[in-house]
Amino acid sequence: MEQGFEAIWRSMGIANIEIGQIVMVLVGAGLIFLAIRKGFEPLLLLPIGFGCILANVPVAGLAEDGVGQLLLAGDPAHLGALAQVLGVPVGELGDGVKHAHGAASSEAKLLAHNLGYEPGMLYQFYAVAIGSGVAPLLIFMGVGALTDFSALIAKPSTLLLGAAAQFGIFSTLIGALALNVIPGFDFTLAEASAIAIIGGADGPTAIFLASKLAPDLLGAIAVAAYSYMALVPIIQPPIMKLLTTQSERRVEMQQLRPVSKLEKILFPLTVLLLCLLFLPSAAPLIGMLTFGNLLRESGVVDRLSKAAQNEIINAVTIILGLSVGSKLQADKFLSVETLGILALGAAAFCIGTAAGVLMGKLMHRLSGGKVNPLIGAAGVSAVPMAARVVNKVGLEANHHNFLLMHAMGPNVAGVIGSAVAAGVLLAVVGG
Amino acid sequence: MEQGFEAIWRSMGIANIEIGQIVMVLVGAGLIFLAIRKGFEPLLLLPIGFGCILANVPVAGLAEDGVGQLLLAGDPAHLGALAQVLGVPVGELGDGVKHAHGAASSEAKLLAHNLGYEPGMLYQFYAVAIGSGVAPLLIFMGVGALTDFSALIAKPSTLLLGAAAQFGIFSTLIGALALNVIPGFDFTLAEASAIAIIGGADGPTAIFLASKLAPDLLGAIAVAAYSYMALVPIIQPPIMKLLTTQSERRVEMQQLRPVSKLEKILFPLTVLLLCLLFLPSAAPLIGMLTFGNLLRESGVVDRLSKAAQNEIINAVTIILGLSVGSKLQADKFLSVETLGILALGAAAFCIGTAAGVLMGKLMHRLSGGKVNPLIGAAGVSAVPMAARVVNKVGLEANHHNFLLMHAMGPNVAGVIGSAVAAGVLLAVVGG
Amino acid sequence: MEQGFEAIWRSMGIANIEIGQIVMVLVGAGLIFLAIRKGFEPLLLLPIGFGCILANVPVAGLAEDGVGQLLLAGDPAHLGALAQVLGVPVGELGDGVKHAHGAASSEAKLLAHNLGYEPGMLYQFYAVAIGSGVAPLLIFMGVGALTDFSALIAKPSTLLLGAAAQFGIFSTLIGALALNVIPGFDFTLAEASAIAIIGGADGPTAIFLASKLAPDLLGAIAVAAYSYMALVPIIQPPIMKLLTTQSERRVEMQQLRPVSKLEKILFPLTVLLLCLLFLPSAAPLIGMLTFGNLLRESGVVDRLSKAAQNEIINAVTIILGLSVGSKLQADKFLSVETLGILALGAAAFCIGTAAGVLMGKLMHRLSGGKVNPLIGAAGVSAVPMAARVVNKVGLEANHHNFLLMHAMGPNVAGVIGSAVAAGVLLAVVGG
Amino acid sequence: MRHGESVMNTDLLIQGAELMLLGMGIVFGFLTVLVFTLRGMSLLADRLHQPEQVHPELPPPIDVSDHRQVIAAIAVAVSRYRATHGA
Amino acid sequence: MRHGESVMNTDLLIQGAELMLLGMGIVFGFLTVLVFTLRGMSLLADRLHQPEQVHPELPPPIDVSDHRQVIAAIAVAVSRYRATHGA
Amino acid sequence: MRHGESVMNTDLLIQGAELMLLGMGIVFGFLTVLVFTLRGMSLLADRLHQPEQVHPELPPPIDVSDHRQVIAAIAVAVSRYRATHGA
Ligand code: NA
Ligand code: NA
Ligand code: NA
Repeated sequence: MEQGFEAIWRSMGIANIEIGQIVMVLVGAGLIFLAIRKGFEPLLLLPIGFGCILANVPVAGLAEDGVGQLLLAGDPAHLGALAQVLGVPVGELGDGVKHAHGAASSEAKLLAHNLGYEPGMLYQFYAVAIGSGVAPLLIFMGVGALTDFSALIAKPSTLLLGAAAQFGIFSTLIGALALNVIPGFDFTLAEASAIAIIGGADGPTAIFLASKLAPDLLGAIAVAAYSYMALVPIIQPPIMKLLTTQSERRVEMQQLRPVSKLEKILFPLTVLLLCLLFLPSAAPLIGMLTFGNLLRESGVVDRLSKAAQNEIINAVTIILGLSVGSKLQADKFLSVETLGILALGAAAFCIGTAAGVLMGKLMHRLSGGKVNPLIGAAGVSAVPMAARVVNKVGLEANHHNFLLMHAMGPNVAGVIGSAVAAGVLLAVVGG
Repeated sequence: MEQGFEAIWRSMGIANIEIGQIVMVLVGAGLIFLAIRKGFEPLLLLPIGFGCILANVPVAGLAEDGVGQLLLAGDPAHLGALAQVLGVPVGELGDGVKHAHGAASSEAKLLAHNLGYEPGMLYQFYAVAIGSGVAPLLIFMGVGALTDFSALIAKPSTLLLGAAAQFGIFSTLIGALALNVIPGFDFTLAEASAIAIIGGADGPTAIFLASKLAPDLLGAIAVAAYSYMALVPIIQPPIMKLLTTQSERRVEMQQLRPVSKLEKILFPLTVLLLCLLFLPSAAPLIGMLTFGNLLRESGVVDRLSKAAQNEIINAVTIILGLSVGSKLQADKFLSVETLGILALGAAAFCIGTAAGVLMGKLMHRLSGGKVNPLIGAAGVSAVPMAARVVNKVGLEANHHNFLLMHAMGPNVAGVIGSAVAAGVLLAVVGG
Repeated sequence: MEQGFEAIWRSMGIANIEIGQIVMVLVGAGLIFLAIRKGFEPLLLLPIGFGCILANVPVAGLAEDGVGQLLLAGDPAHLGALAQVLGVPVGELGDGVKHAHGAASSEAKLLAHNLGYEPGMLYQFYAVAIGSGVAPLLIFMGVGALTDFSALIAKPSTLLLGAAAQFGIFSTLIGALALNVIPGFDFTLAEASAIAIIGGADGPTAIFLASKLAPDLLGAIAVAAYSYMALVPIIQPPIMKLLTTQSERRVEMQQLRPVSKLEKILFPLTVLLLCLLFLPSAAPLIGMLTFGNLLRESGVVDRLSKAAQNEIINAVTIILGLSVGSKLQADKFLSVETLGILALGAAAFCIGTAAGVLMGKLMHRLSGGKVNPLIGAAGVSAVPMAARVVNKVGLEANHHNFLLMHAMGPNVAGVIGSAVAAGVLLAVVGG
Repeated sequence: MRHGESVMNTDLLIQGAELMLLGMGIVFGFLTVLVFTLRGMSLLADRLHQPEQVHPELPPPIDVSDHRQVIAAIAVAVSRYRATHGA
Repeated sequence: MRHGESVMNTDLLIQGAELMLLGMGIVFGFLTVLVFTLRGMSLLADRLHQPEQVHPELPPPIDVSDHRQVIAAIAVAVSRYRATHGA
Repeated sequence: MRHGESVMNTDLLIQGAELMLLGMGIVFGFLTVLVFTLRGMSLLADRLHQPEQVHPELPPPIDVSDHRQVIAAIAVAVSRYRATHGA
């Protein structure tokens, strides 16, 4: 009886909770608050916030793999066996597990499995959804099936605005490396690249790249990416107004030409072909995006197109959100690095917006004033929020100025642009 | 040719079928009959019954893993290799495989894989859906997304009725251990706990706990749980009438106060918080239940809420049902233990109902007659069947007595109560 | 910088693309063209075509497993380690990997994993969807849930037409073995069986059998099967007209009797029972087909029936199509064997059609002229296309001759017939 | 070697022919048995038909949740109509 | 041996009884705490209620796809009403 | 050691700068090529446009399940017609 009570007491959260876990539970609750009350990207931030709380339930180890469960259980014989497999003293098992890789890591996992330790629920979700890389790609397929690229096809030059906005990514990469002069920061090139992709303003791309280049930072990167995407209406307008004149913002643009069905069908295939020829490392992202779009535009597989737009993307979003949340464990998230990531992410959005607007100004000049430079801001992607912000700022300057359709071109170009940037980073850093 | 004929003959079901398999095929057909003709929880019992038939197709070994396929194939060289890995004589391979665990079991599986034996279809479904623990949790998420907890929020004291009904679980636990005095019964504490959870009257909780504590008994436990849930309208009324007086049953209850949107949103988070603080071992179950409920009540993620209520729960139910059926193999199901489980399950439902009603009587006294004790019977969960039974018995006593909404409180409290009980059992027995 | 440029150049598609990959990209584009423009089974051929292009993206190795990625990366130390594991010289690693099996293959995979190489996206889709055998079975469940077997229940004798048409399968098996006299062809019995199943005119059955008996030929077999199914309106009519007289084609058939709900419920269980008794090796296919049909006809699980008919089959079709496409890699597809498979597949359809029609003529005689022999052509399956073709050819001969319902009997009988044939081939060849 | 190959191939062809006979035999056998079993099944179903009439409460294909929405919508429409028309 | 078994079983029964006490204790304890916490929650929600009123733009629970069903149902109801009442 | 670290970091920064140049170069290069390819594609599509007219039987986007939408739309249309024409 006493034994039972003690077992229960030892198993209780309040007997084990650490201050870091309390903080992370509050962070999770904060994300849920932002999602529900402020409408911050609720489809992702609500599951992420909930996953964050679950990942920080003390004792339960929902986000731990089998080896983590073994450590949590603390059976001396099992700890000894693990220490032997990893070739470290029992006292240094924590670090030993963290730094194990290759054969040692495989053997540690097999040992834990053989001793009866199974991975926690969230760890399993993470392994299936993100570890495999599949979930962000399926989301990207859904994005392709949900996106109408007509505006881009009608005016391909807006692709350059989507290109310019990627400057946010690469300048943030430098910024992350520069942060290393501050003690406490020690980002590798791979980690800096994963952080920089926040500037792409594209959730699935960020999660995909982070899962390949810096899985430990994935939680902070995803939270930053989605939070700033939700903050686009606050972040972008001041920069847009600072860099443009009132008369530039007033420019009304010519109506876009209609796009034929055949062009819409050929578009995804054309993008895929260029990706195949010039940037195979972007093939998973570009491939699934264009596949989804072809399902949509082909007109002969409506069943599949609707499945990609609804059932699949919804189910995957739930699991993806919980999986991202699983990376918000206290010991990984509560570090000075996370603060750095949040700061760098904000900078990335600002710089990307500025670069897009400046390219817009250049096109404004070159086109003899036909292009409203505001639409460059939509090049960061954050579809369709950024395009709506452009529309709103345009309307403020001129009540007859409807820029929404014109901003959709750079907006979807930004999706392609950041997938290309991700491909470059994977090819150079992840190779 | 002759060889071919012989191969075909040897591969035929009628040349290999065992009496136990014939019985189990009839059991499967019986479950399908009950599901279709009698409306016994058809969403689960129809797939379970069909899975039962498939699992007992002779020769095919649909429910066997790779090692089971190796045994079925009977190649002498392969049997020899397996015997060597397990360190048992070839003649005792059957037992050797059954009792292998840890490293030996892992090596046997690897050997079978390397020799080209792959697990059967149902085994794969089981491994993915139940072995991982994921399917019952996803069902629980759907239950959360489908459940309106307003009645409970309006009158939290009904939680005590849901608590009392869990006495069915713990008294059954004693019952299972007491059965061990009869020769042929030899339940361990873990097995007794898994059987006892039938008294929780909650399908996914029972499957989740049984998969952790006693996978071999899972088939019988799930069948008993769902069958008795379907029998609630027959099991409960006599007990309810026996323990209450006509005047008690006539009590009309005061209308419930309306519950605000904010309360509904805070409810799942509150329950999760208490679980985190006091019973982390229940976090997977309570976590997914409250997550589903938050998706529902947040009002900002209708896409996800509907996916949890429809697409996900439907697809998972199909695979879960077939997987449970895969555990209804003759050699596991046709034992005196199954009879014991069926008897104990019936007892669990009766005792749970009685405990709920008695607690209802206590609340009736303490509240000065404001509480109709019948609503205590709904505390076993079996949502929403038990609440409907309460309503019907109430109406029989008083034609103006609509207890449905009042019974929903204890009814959903029973879901939380049995998840808590499952958490206790996992913490003490499964640790 | 130079290093970066070189890394990028080396990573570009145009620097690495092989002629075979260019051809396969064109093949993929051709399949997409046929799917969109000509309406060739677009639900499958569009994803297959897209998967084909993705599988042939140079450098990316989307269809390679971890070992394939290691070979692509070309790190000398890693190649050396792999050569050691496989016991071959580094120069012969390509062949060594291809012919590795059992323990060596497992160890090579573990080595690649430990060295950090992960399987490509399409390989993962293939492993989960087809390698496990699950996707074609889930499609078959959907087919069962979508199919009304009333016509067959009303007139069971049409099963014999479905039996006769399977002659296309077995004669093609002989044909494939006969091709071996031509240098360059060297089909084993297993490969010949996998090719022969094209004659079953049933996509999921073909994919399921090919994945078990000849995974390397799966791409060509699936493409042939779906292409010829789309060509049924062109392939069948000349054969039907050649083998029948104008007066035979004019025969109007008696209206089918109505079928009771109970018969429809008992039908799937009856078919399953016979499969269990006589051909357990067909149990996965027949089991899932009849399970889906029982979900449909039971009338008590509409949620599940609709999930099987929509959400599940759509999601699985997308992944299945991409997975099949992953087997259309240049080095596997561009061989003389593929030409042989295409030729044999066409022969299989023609012979199956002819055998069905001839059996139809026999039934015409035996029934005293009551049976229109055209309906025998529908016995190849290709549901519902073949039945529609029968209707059209019948109408050409007699404007009041509506054979559609009468052809549905042999049509769905053909599905059962080819599943039985697949079971025979699995039992004899795959055992 | 060439000779050996051709012998092997003849063997394979014989195996294939055997498989064809066996396969067509089983396909016809199986489906013929199924023909008779289905007839038996229909007879059986016919006999059981009367009891079936006794249980006509098999759930209708329309599920409850849709139903309620429609009823709710109709109710709203009717009450609005009444409100407007003073009924 | 028989004796040993029975001792073992008595041990097991004692463990079971302990588990029952412990389990019912925790179930009641947990749910009792929950009763009070929920009351606290409701009080808190009541206080926060006024600010909630300030943000009434929270998305309504009916989504677009249902909307159409409702419109359809209303249209059907209205046309039936008209048919019956001769409008 | 501190000195070594700073050298290392300078190296890393140089690598980062190279990656920035390379990356922006490729992003602009890729998207510029795409601009011209898309223009070519549109010209090509325009030429192929006539044959497309010959096949107007491409399946319409409305599927059966949308039936209800159609009914709703018809109902709305009818009621508007009546409203306008005084029925
Ligand atoms: Na972007
Ligand atoms: Na319960
Ligand atoms: Na067929």
